[in-house]
Amino acid sequence: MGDKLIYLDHAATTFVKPEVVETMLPYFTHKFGNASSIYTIGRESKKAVEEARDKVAMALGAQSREIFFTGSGTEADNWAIKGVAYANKAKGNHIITTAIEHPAVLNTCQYLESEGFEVTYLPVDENGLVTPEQVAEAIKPNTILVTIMFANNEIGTIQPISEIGRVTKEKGVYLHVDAVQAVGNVPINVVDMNIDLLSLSGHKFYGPKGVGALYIRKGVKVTSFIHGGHQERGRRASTENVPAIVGLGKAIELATKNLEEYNRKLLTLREKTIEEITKRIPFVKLNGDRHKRLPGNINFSFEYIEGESLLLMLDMKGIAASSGSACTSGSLDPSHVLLAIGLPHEIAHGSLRITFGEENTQEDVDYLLDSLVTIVERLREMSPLYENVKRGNQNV
Amino acid sequence: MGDKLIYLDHAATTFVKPEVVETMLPYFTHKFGNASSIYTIGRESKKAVEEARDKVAMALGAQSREIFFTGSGTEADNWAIKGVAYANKAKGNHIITTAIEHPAVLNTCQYLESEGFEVTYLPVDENGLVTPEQVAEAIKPNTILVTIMFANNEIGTIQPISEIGRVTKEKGVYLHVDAVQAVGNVPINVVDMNIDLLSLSGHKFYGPKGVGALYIRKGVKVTSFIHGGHQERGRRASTENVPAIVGLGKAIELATKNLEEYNRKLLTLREKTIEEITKRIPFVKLNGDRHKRLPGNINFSFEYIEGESLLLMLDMKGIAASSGSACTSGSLDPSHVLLAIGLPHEIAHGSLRITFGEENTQEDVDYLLDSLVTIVERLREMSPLYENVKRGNQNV
Amino acid sequence: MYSDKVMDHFMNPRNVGEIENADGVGQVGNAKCGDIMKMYLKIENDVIVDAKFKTFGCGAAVATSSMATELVVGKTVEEALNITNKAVADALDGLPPAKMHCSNLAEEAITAAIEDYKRRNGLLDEKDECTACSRRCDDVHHHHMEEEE
Amino acid sequence: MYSDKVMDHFMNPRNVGEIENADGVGQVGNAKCGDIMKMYLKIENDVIVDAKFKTFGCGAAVATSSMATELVVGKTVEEALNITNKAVADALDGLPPAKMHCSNLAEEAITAAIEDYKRRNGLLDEKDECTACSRRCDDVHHHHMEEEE
Ligand SMILES: Cc1ncc(COP(=O)(O)O)c(C=O)c1O
Ligand SMILES: Cc1ncc(COP(=O)(O)O)c(C=O)c1O
Repeated sequence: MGDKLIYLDHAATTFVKPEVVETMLPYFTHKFGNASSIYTIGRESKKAVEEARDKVAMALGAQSREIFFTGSGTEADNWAIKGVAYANKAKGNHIITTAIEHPAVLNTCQYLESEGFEVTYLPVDENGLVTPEQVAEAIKPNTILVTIMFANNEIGTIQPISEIGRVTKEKGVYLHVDAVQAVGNVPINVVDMNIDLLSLSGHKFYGPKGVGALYIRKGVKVTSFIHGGHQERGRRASTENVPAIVGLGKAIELATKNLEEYNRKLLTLREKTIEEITKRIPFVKLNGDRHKRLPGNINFSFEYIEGESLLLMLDMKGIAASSGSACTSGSLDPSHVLLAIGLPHEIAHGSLRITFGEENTQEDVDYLLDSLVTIVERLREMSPLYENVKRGNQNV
Repeated sequence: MGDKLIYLDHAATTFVKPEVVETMLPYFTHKFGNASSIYTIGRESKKAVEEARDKVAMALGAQSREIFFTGSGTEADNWAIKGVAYANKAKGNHIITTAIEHPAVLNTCQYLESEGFEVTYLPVDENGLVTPEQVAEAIKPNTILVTIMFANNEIGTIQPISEIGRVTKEKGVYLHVDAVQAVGNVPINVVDMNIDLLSLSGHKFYGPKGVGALYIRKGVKVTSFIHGGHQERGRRASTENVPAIVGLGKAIELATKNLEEYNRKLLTLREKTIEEITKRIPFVKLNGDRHKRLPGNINFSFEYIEGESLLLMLDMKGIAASSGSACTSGSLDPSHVLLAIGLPHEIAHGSLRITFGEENTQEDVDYLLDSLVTIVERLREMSPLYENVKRGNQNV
Repeated sequence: MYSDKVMDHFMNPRNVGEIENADGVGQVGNAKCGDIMKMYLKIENDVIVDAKFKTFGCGAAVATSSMATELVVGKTVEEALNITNKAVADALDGLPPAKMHCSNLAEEAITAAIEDYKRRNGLLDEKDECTACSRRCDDVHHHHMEEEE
Repeated sequence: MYSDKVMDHFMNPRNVGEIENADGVGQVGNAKCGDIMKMYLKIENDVIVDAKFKTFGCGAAVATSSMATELVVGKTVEEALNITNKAVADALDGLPPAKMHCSNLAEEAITAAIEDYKRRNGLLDEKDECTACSRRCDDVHHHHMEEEE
């Protein structure tokens, strides 16, 4: 193993870019003032926070006063969904989402069900897509919110958000978009796309962990989620996390500026990898849409082997990746996303997610491919399920 | 003004100690792994998080598995109060708190009132104290939670938490303590004090902003507040904010280690300042208990002048302090704490809070005192309320 | 937060003080709300020739008082009555939204002092009697306006 | 997460493979749950003289399989039946709480292979019939135990 690290799990989290760390540092030490204090170093912090807000707004095509900083992408999702639910319960109690949302959305919806709300979980097709028609049909007179992720964190599938936005706008229902995986990877404009609320998280695009933002279109009715002081114009209490907010601002600015080039780079790595895996390893299946997917995302199932074993062996070779196996999902079942696109449990257990980023190279891909070929073969040799395959009987 | 900065607002926030920043730094750059990932750099992050958890537990006399990291002190307060309220509503719907809590607690209680809970706001005496007897008398069969702050953020008054803990334990009611101002300033042992839940926040003791912790005694029934992934043993979702958590751990370790010496230092500065202000400036009143107060806290009302003006003039001299004036409280009224201890509005507007810390010196105190004498005199000369005083008529 | 001009007028306020034999004195605001302005005017031939103030209040209150005294001097009584709160705020390069009420206070202080002058000189209609001085705090404070959207 | 010993048995598993003419073969677990262990035993004079395994499963599943084969060789059938899951886990310097079920699987695989041996040799009571193989996933998985306190 040694010190080699080929990091291929950028969807889990990213390192913070040096220039981002650089902009954050002074706010830990000599520019540490509380942004709500009126003296000079307080006002400097406030100014830094507002500049970061401008940058986030700019990146989304929003107005600065529509951006609210949070402590994570998960908090933004919780706030958006619970906030709209409670603020609009006089109007209705029905929420629409999909079966493949992140737990931050799914578990929040399940919590709301326990509180008397009604939730429709739209099924997805074998590529993980929902259609605007599905959304339109699911909307009822008591529907108050549609919450659909921009891009899936496991299989990378990108939803037709613009088209869905047209539907929700026409029907007068709020649209929340969990864009935690999309921001910094795909161009987004909340106005053009008719998005009412949007969640993002700093650590997915080379910003710091523990900071996110919620876009709330002006006029949208949302109750507060974290009550307390009057920070964030009275809507999200807690002493402003100035260094992290500044870092988020810098990171989103860099991400937006470099978007095209970054995309091109990731696409090249992705396409090469998909092509080679398909060519060099038998009994594999690409999960997620072949084209409508995040530029850096690859998700394969390798039949007859289990994901955690695969990850551990890759790790021993210095490669960091992820899997939808139950052993790594922290639950009894393999990934709900892989099950929702129709994979049987046993195939879902053998999934591998690779997500490329900034620092990856063509050599990383070559090294990954060689390692993968060996490891998959080795694990299959060890697998009782593969015996039958070798004997020519694939019906295990 | 120049670059001089005498920072006397440590209750608002503190700088992050260089050794704390140092321990955080690697987790931004090369040790950036997601603590929930199973590969090497993920496991390293996990280990760092667990070590920080041990340190927090150690500082409070708790077990590590009773510590849960949050995104702020405010979030910890929201979680504790809403979490206990919703988890125990079958048992009752009554909550007891005090009139002088931080907005993180007060506004959360007010929110719960709007949701059908019943809240008793215990009044405090002229020094800001509640008594265990008041708590005992307020407890009813449907009481589920008592939430009382350890030390007040404005006037520094320290409540008799141990005695209150005996009452709540005997009556079988949960006790939540907002110890955001106390941790790092006063010794705390959650077991000895019979505390069931306790909130703290990193940036009040030279740790980073945007990270806090909630202690939940084993067995206490609390629902989750932020729903999503299975981080923090399934109880607080969001990708672990590793650098901030590591920084919090380091900061609490340092604070606990240096507690006695730090206390002695602050006490000396505090006593000197109180003595001199009382001697050199007429028409002043010390707010908060003379002795049961945080070692670094001073809160004076200066009659006939308004707090924001005072702060701005101090700021021009490079001194950063705080006030309970409406102009700085962000609300229509002056500080609810100062009103609760019986100050008339006009006196509350003229309050000044000074909170000493790590880097303050005797020279800072001398400079503060000289500045204060001049500024108070100057503002009073400008004040229409003071005219009458000078004319020997103090009934304005 | 505050413009340089506000800070200048706050740190170096013009015309602080009292006028011994003022022709009009007006006091508005109330200590409970945290701001009181007292304005003294010297008026000769219907022209304001001197103005002084005393203010208990925040930075903006002091700065608007200072600016208001500068604006009225040299103006006729009627011209002075036409000075709007916006004019005071503009002359200070603007005020933060939460502080706009302070410029109201300045406008009201001018009005009150002139009314006092008129009253003393029998120039006042009953119906013009000062209405500015009796406001409640929440009429003039709008700190939360923004947040209640 | 895993002890060094677990990682060693995972990366360099002992006794992977099949035994051509095994005296007992047992398979437990199920692909749906993400782990299957297949254990081959060679038994002579009631003593286990060789053991091999194939496993589809996580790191702990592979390591416990490997360790289990090491533990049974040289033991009598009855001794082997007394190997507990705790013994397997202890021999690996422990397993993370969420992975303890994998050591159950190893114990069950030994039992199943020995039952197969007994069945082939007419040594089996009806009532001893293997019960290990038909469990549902949530009988053996306890990932969330900790979290549901
Ligand atoms: C799609 C999606 N939503 C929400 C989240 C939650 O973000 P965070 O972990 O920053 O709270 C994540 C990532 O963890 C994600 O991928
Ligand atoms: C007593 C008290 N409780 C809660 C808080 C909230 O902490 P944070 O701002 O970190 O959310 C603070 C400080 O702001 C406080 O002083």
